[in-house]
Amino acid sequence: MSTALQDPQVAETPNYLNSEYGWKSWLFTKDHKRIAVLYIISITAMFFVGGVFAGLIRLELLTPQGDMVNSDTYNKFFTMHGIVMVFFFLIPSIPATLGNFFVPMMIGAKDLAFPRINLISWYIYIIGAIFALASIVLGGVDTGWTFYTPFSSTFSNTFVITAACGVFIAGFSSILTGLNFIVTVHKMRAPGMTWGRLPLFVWANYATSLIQVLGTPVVAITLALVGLERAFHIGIFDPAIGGDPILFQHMFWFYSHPAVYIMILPGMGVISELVTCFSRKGIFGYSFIAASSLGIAIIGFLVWGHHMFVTGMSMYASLYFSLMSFLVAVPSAIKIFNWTATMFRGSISFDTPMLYAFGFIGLFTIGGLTGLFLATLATDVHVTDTYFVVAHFHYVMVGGMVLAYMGGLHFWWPKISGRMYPEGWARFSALLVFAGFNLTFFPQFITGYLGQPRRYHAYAPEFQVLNVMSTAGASILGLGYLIPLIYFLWSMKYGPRASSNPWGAKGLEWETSSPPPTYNFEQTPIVTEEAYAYSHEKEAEVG
Amino acid sequence: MAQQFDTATLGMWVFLLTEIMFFGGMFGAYTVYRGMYPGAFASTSQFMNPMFGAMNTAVLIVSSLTMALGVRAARLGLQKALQIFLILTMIFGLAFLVIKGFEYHEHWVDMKVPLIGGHWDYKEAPQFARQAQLLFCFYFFMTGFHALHMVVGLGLMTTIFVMARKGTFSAAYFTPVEISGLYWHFVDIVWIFLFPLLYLIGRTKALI
Amino acid sequence: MHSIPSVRTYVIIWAILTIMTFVTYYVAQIELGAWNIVVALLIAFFKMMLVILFFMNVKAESPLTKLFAAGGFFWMVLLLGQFFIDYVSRTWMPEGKMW
Amino acid sequence: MQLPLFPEAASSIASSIDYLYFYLTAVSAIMTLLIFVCVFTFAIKYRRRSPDEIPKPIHGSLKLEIAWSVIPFLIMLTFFWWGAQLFFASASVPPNAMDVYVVGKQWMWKIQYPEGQREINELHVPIGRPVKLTLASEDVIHSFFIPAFRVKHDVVPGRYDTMWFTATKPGRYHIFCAEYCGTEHSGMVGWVTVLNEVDYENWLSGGGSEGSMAQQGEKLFQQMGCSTCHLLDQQGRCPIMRGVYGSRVQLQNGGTVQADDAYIRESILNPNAKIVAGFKQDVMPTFQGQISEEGLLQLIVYIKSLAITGTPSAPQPGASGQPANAPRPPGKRAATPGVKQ
Repeated sequence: MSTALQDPQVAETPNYLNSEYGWKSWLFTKDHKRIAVLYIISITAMFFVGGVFAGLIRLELLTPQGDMVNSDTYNKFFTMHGIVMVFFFLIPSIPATLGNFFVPMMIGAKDLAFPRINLISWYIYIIGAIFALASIVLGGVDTGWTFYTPFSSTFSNTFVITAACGVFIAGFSSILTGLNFIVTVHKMRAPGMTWGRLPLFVWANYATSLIQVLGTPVVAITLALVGLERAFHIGIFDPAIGGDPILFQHMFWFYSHPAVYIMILPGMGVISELVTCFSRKGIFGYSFIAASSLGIAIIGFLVWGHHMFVTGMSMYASLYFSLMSFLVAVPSAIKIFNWTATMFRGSISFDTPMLYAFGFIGLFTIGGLTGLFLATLATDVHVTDTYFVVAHFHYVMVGGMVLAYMGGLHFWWPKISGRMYPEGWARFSALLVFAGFNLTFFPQFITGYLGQPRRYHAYAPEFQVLNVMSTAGASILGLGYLIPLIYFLWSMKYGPRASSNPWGAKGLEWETSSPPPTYNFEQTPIVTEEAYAYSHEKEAEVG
Repeated sequence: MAQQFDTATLGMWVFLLTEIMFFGGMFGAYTVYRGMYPGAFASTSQFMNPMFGAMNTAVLIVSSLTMALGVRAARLGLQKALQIFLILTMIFGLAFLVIKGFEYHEHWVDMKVPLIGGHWDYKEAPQFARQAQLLFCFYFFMTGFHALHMVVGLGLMTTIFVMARKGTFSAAYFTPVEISGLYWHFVDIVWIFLFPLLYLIGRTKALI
Repeated sequence: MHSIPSVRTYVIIWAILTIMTFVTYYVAQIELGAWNIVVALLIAFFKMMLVILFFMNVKAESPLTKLFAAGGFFWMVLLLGQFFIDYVSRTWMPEGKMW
Repeated sequence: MQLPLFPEAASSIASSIDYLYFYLTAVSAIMTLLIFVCVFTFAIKYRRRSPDEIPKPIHGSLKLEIAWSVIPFLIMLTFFWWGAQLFFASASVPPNAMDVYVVGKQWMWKIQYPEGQREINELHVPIGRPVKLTLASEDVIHSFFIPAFRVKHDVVPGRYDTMWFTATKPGRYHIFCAEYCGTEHSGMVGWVTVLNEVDYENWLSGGGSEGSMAQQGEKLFQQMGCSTCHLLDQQGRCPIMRGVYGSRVQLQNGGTVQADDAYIRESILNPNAKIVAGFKQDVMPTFQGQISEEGLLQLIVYIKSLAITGTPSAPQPGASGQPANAPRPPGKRAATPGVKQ
């Protein structure tokens, strides 16, 4: 079981990358690994599209007067930044790429349960992305990624329907991915791969899939109703006929808050893999981490109202949602503590993926704790819709999710590409990302409490210094993302060949060659041990 | 084979889960407004023709029966019977859409279509003229999405029928039939709820 | 493999469904106050259960499929329930204290 | 160059919010520090010393798991409790609050005082007196935000929202629109000026050439033709207006409704929605689209003034049942002696 199936010295083994050539072999592939690569390419493209908008936003906010572009253009910038990043990068990011590649491998399957649906989901994603990009090219959208009515349904005169179509369509891609994972995890596990032996990354993706399947349809119908309202000039959110704009927010956040967990849960799964591998030690509290993923997925549906404390929603509903929001913080805290405890008496190495894991734990802790400010009713009234919120969710989304994605990408890059990336550059850019990120977003907690509202094109001059710091940080952050893009591309041709298990990691995906053969395993693996069995020695005493 | 069949059925049920939530969003919004404007919503049922609604319910239930019998035939490997039941199912499905079309036409004649500037008046109960439009929006959106699902279902049936003609299925392989059947029954279930909610509730309430 | 229900079962279920359609149609014409809604929804729920259990043959399916079938409806109720936490209490105003 | 790091606290609730914020910050800082110190210490102390070392596994500890689930949750319950207390305490408007009416419109704040002053993007309030804002929107959702007072409330079209504060420190403070509302969202800003009592009275007497809000409402009442049917003191084709505000109105369909701002607003825009017992529907046309939100507020203040002048400080006898000017038990929509005649 623990011996590699493939000799690492062999130059070019038959694998999923060299089994077929030509663009057709990619565009019509049903191999989950190739589809994952297609997804990696497309979400990277979308990430840089969204990143360009982020850069433009930060550039505009260098000065308080709003003198670089006019306010309409600025509004389109942040809307497109939000739509592209949320719906076309963050939501598909880990499940559709790393999840797509490794969930089947980790459970010892040849492929996902429905390979064709997997390919269809990528095409649906691309169609959605085309709609979103079309709305940019045609002239942009200015509703904010939240599409609040009645502004989006009646007052905006931009390409709302096009963008909403894009999100609607991309939603189905997300649903199909989730559906595929759920069925795969239930039905395709290798012999001996019991639920108690599933890697935590699989647990996290399973929980994520539940949210995708249960939540996404609701935002789809909500945006469809907004689109219909625009098309027919009348609809169910129209205050003129008694419609309630707050109902839109309920329906929108029913999905869009759990969507935050779609983004962060797979990231947490990645961190569980990284922390164990680079501490060379079994995870502390396996069942608690696994259960907390499911807990987050379920309780995550009970908290959305904390986006709406000042809307005029019932105060008693606010009370309920506030309490539930604190409740959902518990499973997140459990994960943080367990990762920390896993490092205790471990054998910790400082390879790039682990640096990202450190970064994740730190930044997610800050992001999570500042979330408590927003769950607390009285403080939320002051900080909601300010830069405090912007800082908070970037700490979770970028500090959490993107760092986990980067960590996972470095960790599994040898497996995906069969090559090693340059470790020195990678460590350097990991540090750049960490530093740049904090410089960008930490000042925003301060401007937020000072009262700078979000989505402001021009702002009060006393906020300038902090905003300049943010912009400076953003340029460092941007560099930190560009360097990996370059060295990953470089390594595909010039990187040293990777052995089947360069990190000495546990897990079925490391027991096959790098890159893996088309059907993942030479023969169906049989699982005989728990996940992360780095040592067969007796359990140490907890000191 | 059994494993593959189980996998496909589970996949379909997970998909139906998403369909439930898709319609669930609309049902949720409907319920909220119904609670807010009970009078206005009750008043609109006077302009629905429950005969049409009941007829369509009956038609869909028959089509569900023929579908179920079709799946049964597929399981037993009765290819001829399967094809006949598929045809019957499609006929009833089409009948549903035709009746729905007549019904939409009647609303248009009645001036009960508030969409796009509006073919709309509500002289019969002017106190509800504003909020009744909400219900008609729901009516058209919900039945519209349902009809769209019917159309997709008919497309599925056609595909299955063509496959059946080609002799794709046997007593050992009938997964696509089974799965399309699940979808068809689900669309029937949605209508089972739409019928009382849109046509029946509030029928006994006086208009004014 | 699943057991295959007889044609007779299907026809009986169909007959019950059709009868229930007529029942719900006629009950709606009788003034029952708030009970009209309750009855109409109970009948709809009953019909749905028949379709799910027999036509869709969930009766004979694995517990897992049953769980997913039930889960969807449970989640929809959850959505509605939380909407109503807001809408039921929206006009209640506290008197400076929570309780 | 200015570099403020903490906002001014200029309202009665500001410092209590700040204390809660400090508490949250302190706990967060301690937790963050705890995690950081652990991660750093472990990373350095247990760094890999030889490439083939295998540490002993530790599978977990139920005691620890329970401890680090329950203790943080208990701490978070204190956040919840404190935050909810403050939230609810600051929800009910003090009965002696003075009224100011705010209409949000793309992209400006229009502010009216019962005394007749009108301003755009400027709000003048006296120090030490509770001020109740009634918020209305003409178009999309806005949000009225005064950071120095730590108050914010969304302004949702189709309904009235209220918020209140008591300013405690003279000065000029930002008003922001906090809910994204379109092109000039960031231009929808203004200033609140906190004056001492004397300055405020001077300022009040300085403007208002068009008469008080109630007078303007009365003028509208004539212009729109309301007065031809709604007579003040005798039965016309439509209900009498005097004494209506704040009373319980018997409706045609058997129910009753509290005659508050929302009811009057609805009755003007959608007259057939709630017909008063003994009157016919379809007598009054809808005024939807013919009257601005400001005009509506003027009419409401006018009708409110009829309730007050009708029964100076004595409980109103008869049908209305409830004294119109007594503080209403549920904090919202409390009647206020805001109109000085």
